[in-house]
Amino acid sequence: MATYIIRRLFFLIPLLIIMSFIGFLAINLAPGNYFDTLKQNPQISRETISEYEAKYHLDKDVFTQYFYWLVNVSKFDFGYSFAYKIPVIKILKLRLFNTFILSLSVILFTWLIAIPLGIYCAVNQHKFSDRFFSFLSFIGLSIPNFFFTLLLLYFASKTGILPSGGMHSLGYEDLSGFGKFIDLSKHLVIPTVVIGTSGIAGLQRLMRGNMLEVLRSQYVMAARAKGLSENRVIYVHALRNAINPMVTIFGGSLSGLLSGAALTEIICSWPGLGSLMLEAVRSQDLFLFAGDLLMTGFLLIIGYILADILLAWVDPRIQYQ
Amino acid sequence: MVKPIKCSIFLLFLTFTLFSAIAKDQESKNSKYSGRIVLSTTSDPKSFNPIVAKETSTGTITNPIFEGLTTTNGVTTEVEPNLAQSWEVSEDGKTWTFYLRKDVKWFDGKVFTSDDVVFTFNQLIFNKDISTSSRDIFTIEGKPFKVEKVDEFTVKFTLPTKFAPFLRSLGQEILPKHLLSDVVENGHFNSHWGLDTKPGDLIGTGPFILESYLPAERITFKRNPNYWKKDKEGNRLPYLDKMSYVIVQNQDVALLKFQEGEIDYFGLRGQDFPILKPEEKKGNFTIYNTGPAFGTNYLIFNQNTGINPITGKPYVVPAKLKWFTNKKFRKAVAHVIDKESIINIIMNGLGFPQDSSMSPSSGFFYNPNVAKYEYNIKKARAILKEIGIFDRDNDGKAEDADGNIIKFNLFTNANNTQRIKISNIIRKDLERLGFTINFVSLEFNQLVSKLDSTFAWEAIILGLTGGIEPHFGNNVWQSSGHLHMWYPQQETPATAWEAEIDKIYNQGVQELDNNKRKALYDRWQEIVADELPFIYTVLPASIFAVRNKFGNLNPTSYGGAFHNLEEIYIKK
Amino acid sequence: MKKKSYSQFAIGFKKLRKHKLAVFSFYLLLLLYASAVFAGFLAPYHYDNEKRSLSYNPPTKIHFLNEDGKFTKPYIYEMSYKFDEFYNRIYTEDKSQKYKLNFFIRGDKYSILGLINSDIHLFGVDPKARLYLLGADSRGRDLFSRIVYGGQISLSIGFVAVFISLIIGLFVGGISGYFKGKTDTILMRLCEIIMVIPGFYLMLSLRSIFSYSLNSLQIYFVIVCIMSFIGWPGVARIVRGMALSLREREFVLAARALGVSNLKIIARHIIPHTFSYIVVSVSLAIPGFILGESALSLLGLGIQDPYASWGNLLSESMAIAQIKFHPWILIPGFFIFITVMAFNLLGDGLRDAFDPKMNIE
Amino acid sequence: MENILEIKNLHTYFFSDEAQVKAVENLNLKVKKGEVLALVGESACGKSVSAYSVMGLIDSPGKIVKGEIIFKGQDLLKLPKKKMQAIRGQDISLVFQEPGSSLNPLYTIGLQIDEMIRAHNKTASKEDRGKRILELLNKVGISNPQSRIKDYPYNFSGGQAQRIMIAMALSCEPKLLIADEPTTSLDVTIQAQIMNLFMRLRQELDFTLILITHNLALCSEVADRVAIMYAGRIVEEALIEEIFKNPLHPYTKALFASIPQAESKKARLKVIKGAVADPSAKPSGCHFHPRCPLAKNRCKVNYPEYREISPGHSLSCFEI
Repeated sequence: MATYIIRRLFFLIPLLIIMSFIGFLAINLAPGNYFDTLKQNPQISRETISEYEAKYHLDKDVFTQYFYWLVNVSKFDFGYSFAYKIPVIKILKLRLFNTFILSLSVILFTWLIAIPLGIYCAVNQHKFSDRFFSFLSFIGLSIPNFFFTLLLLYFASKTGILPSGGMHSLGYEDLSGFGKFIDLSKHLVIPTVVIGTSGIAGLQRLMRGNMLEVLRSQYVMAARAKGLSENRVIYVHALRNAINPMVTIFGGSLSGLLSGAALTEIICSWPGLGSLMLEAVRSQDLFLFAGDLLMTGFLLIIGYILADILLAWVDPRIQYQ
Repeated sequence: MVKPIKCSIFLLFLTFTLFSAIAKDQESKNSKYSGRIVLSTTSDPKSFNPIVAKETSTGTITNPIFEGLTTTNGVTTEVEPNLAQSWEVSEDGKTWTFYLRKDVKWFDGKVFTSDDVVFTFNQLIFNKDISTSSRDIFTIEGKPFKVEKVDEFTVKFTLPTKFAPFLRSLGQEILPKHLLSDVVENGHFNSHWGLDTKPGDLIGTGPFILESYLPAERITFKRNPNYWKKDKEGNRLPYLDKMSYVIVQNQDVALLKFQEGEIDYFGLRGQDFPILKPEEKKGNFTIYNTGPAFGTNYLIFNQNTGINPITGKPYVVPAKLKWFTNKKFRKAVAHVIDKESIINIIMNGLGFPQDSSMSPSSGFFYNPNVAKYEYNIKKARAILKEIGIFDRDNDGKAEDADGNIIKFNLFTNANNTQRIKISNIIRKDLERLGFTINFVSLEFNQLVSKLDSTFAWEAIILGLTGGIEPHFGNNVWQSSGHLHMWYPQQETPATAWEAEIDKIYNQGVQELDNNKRKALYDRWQEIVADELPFIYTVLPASIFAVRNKFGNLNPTSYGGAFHNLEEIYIKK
Repeated sequence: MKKKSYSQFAIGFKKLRKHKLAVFSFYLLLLLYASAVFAGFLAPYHYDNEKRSLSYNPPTKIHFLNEDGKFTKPYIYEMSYKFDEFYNRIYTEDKSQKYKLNFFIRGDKYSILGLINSDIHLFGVDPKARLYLLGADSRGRDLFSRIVYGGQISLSIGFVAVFISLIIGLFVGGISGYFKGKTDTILMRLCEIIMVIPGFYLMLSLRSIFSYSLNSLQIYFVIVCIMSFIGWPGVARIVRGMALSLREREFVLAARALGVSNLKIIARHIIPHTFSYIVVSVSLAIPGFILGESALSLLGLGIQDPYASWGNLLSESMAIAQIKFHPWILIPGFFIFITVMAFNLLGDGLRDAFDPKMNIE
Repeated sequence: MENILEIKNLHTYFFSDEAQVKAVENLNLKVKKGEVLALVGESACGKSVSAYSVMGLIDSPGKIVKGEIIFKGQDLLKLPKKKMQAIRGQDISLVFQEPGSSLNPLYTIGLQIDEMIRAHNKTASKEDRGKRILELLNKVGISNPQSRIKDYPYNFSGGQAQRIMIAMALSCEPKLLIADEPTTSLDVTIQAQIMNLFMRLRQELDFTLILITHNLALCSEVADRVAIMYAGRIVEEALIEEIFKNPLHPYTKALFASIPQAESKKARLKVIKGAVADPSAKPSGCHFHPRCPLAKNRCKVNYPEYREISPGHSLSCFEI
């Protein structure tokens, strides 16, 4: 097991290198660089800008730039954000946590709805309720997220139940611990619902499919033949087998989540990575973008490895050598 | 057991009401103190360092913290004393002596002195190791200003030449020497006072102190209890206890937040007016329409006659260059800018046509008597026909005398949806002239790199933030300027009219008589309107909604709603 | 083997027919695609035919009764607006002149698939008045016409992108699964890397590479290419899995024993067997691309005005003012919604019909 | 002898969108207490479905359309779900064809046996159950059972897994055990071991056994009586000696002809011509007529009545 993880971690390094290089390449292939924006300011001279460009090696080719960056990364220095003028890691740290909270909430929301719904639909296959709930989850999938967000915010502001965007209320600092939790939860509702609803359908269908497959298997029939109660057959025997493959999906779902959240984060004024990254790509804030790709890549792979470990833990058949 | 509790609650209640009655009594003497103002901004500051960072998002945040020697009055747009209480100028207009206020203290209690001023200029602005755009303002023809300490509270500036907008440019923020001189010596100033600074470490002299910063969420300031400014009764300003900026990227979400009462100020786009205007009473706010704003939108054609040294080809195809450099061509185009429709459609009727290169709100230097171009397609066609451009073969496309189809690329920046809409209306009308337009919206960086270094463009619709001081646009208007967009960085002016503008700018900066200056800049505006290097379109109206609870509010187009922030208080 | 796969298909389609929602979705999509093809004929106006004085004209009221309250041929009135004190557009009908609703009326020129050129429209009114079935946009362009034309882009963009990503995915997946070993490892790592980068950022950064002076047609192709680039690794991974098991099957072994070339085996024996998967995955992947285009449009990076796509039409509606005063601007969102919904329902039905075990990836 | 189980007029159909599959049609069968009844037929002839019908395991899209299943004097089909659940495993047990896929891969075998005991005997203490499990495993010949209780199904070979399945099936001492092709998926040598195990346990525990198989040879060794099924119906039923001596139904005869005989190596093995009737489109009349050498016109029209031609020997054929 340990060797397996170490091997996976080793594999991580080239992966991360290639990923961040793609990020570098993408930003470099796009014409111009970050400092072009400054050139539009009548009060900044050309010399000042050349100075900047030389300082960050932007006047060199991609490979040289990447090499300099990589050398720094190996010293745990992820570079410097052009726009924010502080080390990338300091900006990311602040935002990463917020995105993490939102992702966590979305994962909880989607999984807590999709898994039971998938089970329910599988158990009631072809019945009206199966069709109805499947239909409902497709509705969530089919509404363009950004549009849904604005509609929800609009109605939230009309009814006044939920805050219209942001992460904390103005008086957050003065709230009690529980009050803080409630406040944060309230702010989480809209982004979570928007991002979550688009993911429910996929998971629900997947779970339903797995469950149907397992329900048709012989060991489930054998469990029935043993005279076990229907609940035990479904929730002990079928469920655990059906949910196992989902663990793998779980590890991979983070990637979609991180990118799916960007627009919603922006519209909801959620202080996460989404808006930061969008800005970084558009303004060609090179090191910020590359640093973020490295972080997300790292997190995702950690997610995959965790999923592997979890799978080995829940499925006695799997043993990693 | 029950009774005592009840009793004590009652007692508590009693004392509470008593205390609050007393408190109220005290407050009523000075009822203007306390309260919070909540504003919104569209993006995070990029730094807290006002020397290094020049983005508007940073300026918004550092403005209440740092101050300059002078300030521009938000109502009169006159230059007024700030940290300097008075000044003298020598007869040749080159030597300025500033007498500083003696009652100014930094947040940490240290007294503000001439050392700080000298330090800010000599160690920061004129320091080659520090990347700051301020250096360009205080450098004339490559020569920096000389800044010397005369005594503890007197500073002398020696200018290489006369410099008319000098006083206005001294709005430059002054930073504390005692905290920063070590940082400069260590070479860390460029990254100092970045976003990771502890709020308490940010030391200025302004009315508000940074209290907390939650990235992408909120910036909160608290009152500077030792601020030097006082009101007429001698009470220390500012009145407000706290000020917060909520960061809201999406304007519609900001609108919702304003409607809900979470924020106290909202800058309206034309489309928001019908939403908010009917709610004025109910929402207890007032909408101020202060007239034309400063942000311009214009169309430019590439008139660069240069040759790309790498490819050996001209930057602009010669046939096209011939159209673009033709004044009549540009005039015809100016006649198809449907300003009225643009205002009605995009600004919901709340905008102004722009004819002059200065905004009507810029006051003194604005010249309203310049050539105006009404929307008239027939007239435009007639002008084009004069220069040989019309549909020669009845294919719906116009050709020039050499038979070339009039076809060009039109760019604008992708992140400004309003500008894209304006461009589309203009594009449609250009097509009505029989032009073939390839309209593309580019990322801002890419657009700028075309404008600035590759010169591979034909027509662009763009905007600039205007001001009240014409000289601050010298980079744009002088033919050697980097932002002389239609043909930047010319060694000698390409045309007579450009040469004339150069002359005006060179005279204007040294002319200290305001009326003579105005005459010069009036002429400049006439030339621009006649030659049309920039074909101006429309200016949005500057409209904002502010809650009624604030006293001393005096909104203007130049200063906005809160130019006198320190005087604003919450009405009881 | 072949016979069995055919009968499997026959059974699959039979099963699909029982899936009423899927069948309904299928016909709905057929209708939408047909209307996109015949957009020129269906739409009363060209997509860029504007009338600036009718900014945000609400959906035109079609009158069926004349002044006496009797039924008559449907007609409309000319409209005009004034700003009221709140700068709201107040539209009024000019009752002095009626304009009959005509069928097969001449109007803007159009071409269908480049084959038929005509100026006859299914319906319309005299050009002095304007018929806005679903209201007008900011510049007085007919939203209905723009939606119908927008379908051409939105409906095809997903299709083409899926098609390209399928071709790449099938090819790479087929090779990877068939050859195994090092080829497999390298190709699959490549897939993983692309899949690991969050798609939205990848889309943005790729988009920024391409944005050098593109017109709308080029942007269309760029978007298609970007989306296929993001889409293919998913296909490849699944096809690889199938190929890995197929390559051990008798008919493949037999073909190899007979000395059939590797590429031929992949093309003839392996890829055809993934066909049912393809049908399902196409219908499930298209919606993602349609939504992706709309997200790009929202950022101003998608198809640009004057061309219409449902995405850029919807991005117009991203404002409170629109929701409040011009709710018809939201209609393109509804079209996106039903299309995505229909594709999902159809895909779900197909999956149920062809392979109950198939999972969404 | 009394009948432990009596199936009367059982119809089990499967409904799909385009067809109904009559998996079991008009099945009548009496099982005497203590006997070993072999239910023989080709694959897909409805043997397993009959077994599942008895166990009450027919689930959508399948449905028992008609009939009665009398066990211990009560009709199982009329029992409420809870009661039927109590009978399953407790009174009637089922051993499946593939032991490998009948055990839940994610739980230890100990747990899987334990949960069954607990389901039917709520009062048994943990220790009692543990002892019982060891005893059962011992009985079915799992060596060193103590150490294997915590093992997962994948740790066992097919034969071992089947032993465990048998142990589980017998854990509540059922009166009736249905073994659905218990040896089909196993190696030949292991097949014999498993059959021996059945016989040994039957003597020890005294249960009635319905052995479902397609293997006539196997029957001859263990069964008391044989019922031959074809296309969802029983076509012939007789004592084991009788059927071997005197197979009457053409299908039975054909089945016997297809058994490889050790002494007649040179004789060509006879294959029943034609294919097994497609259960979704059974031939009219006697379902066997397309393959029957004796088929006459009436065979194509009507289904022959099931009749007793000699005591204990019944069949349905017009031509005999």
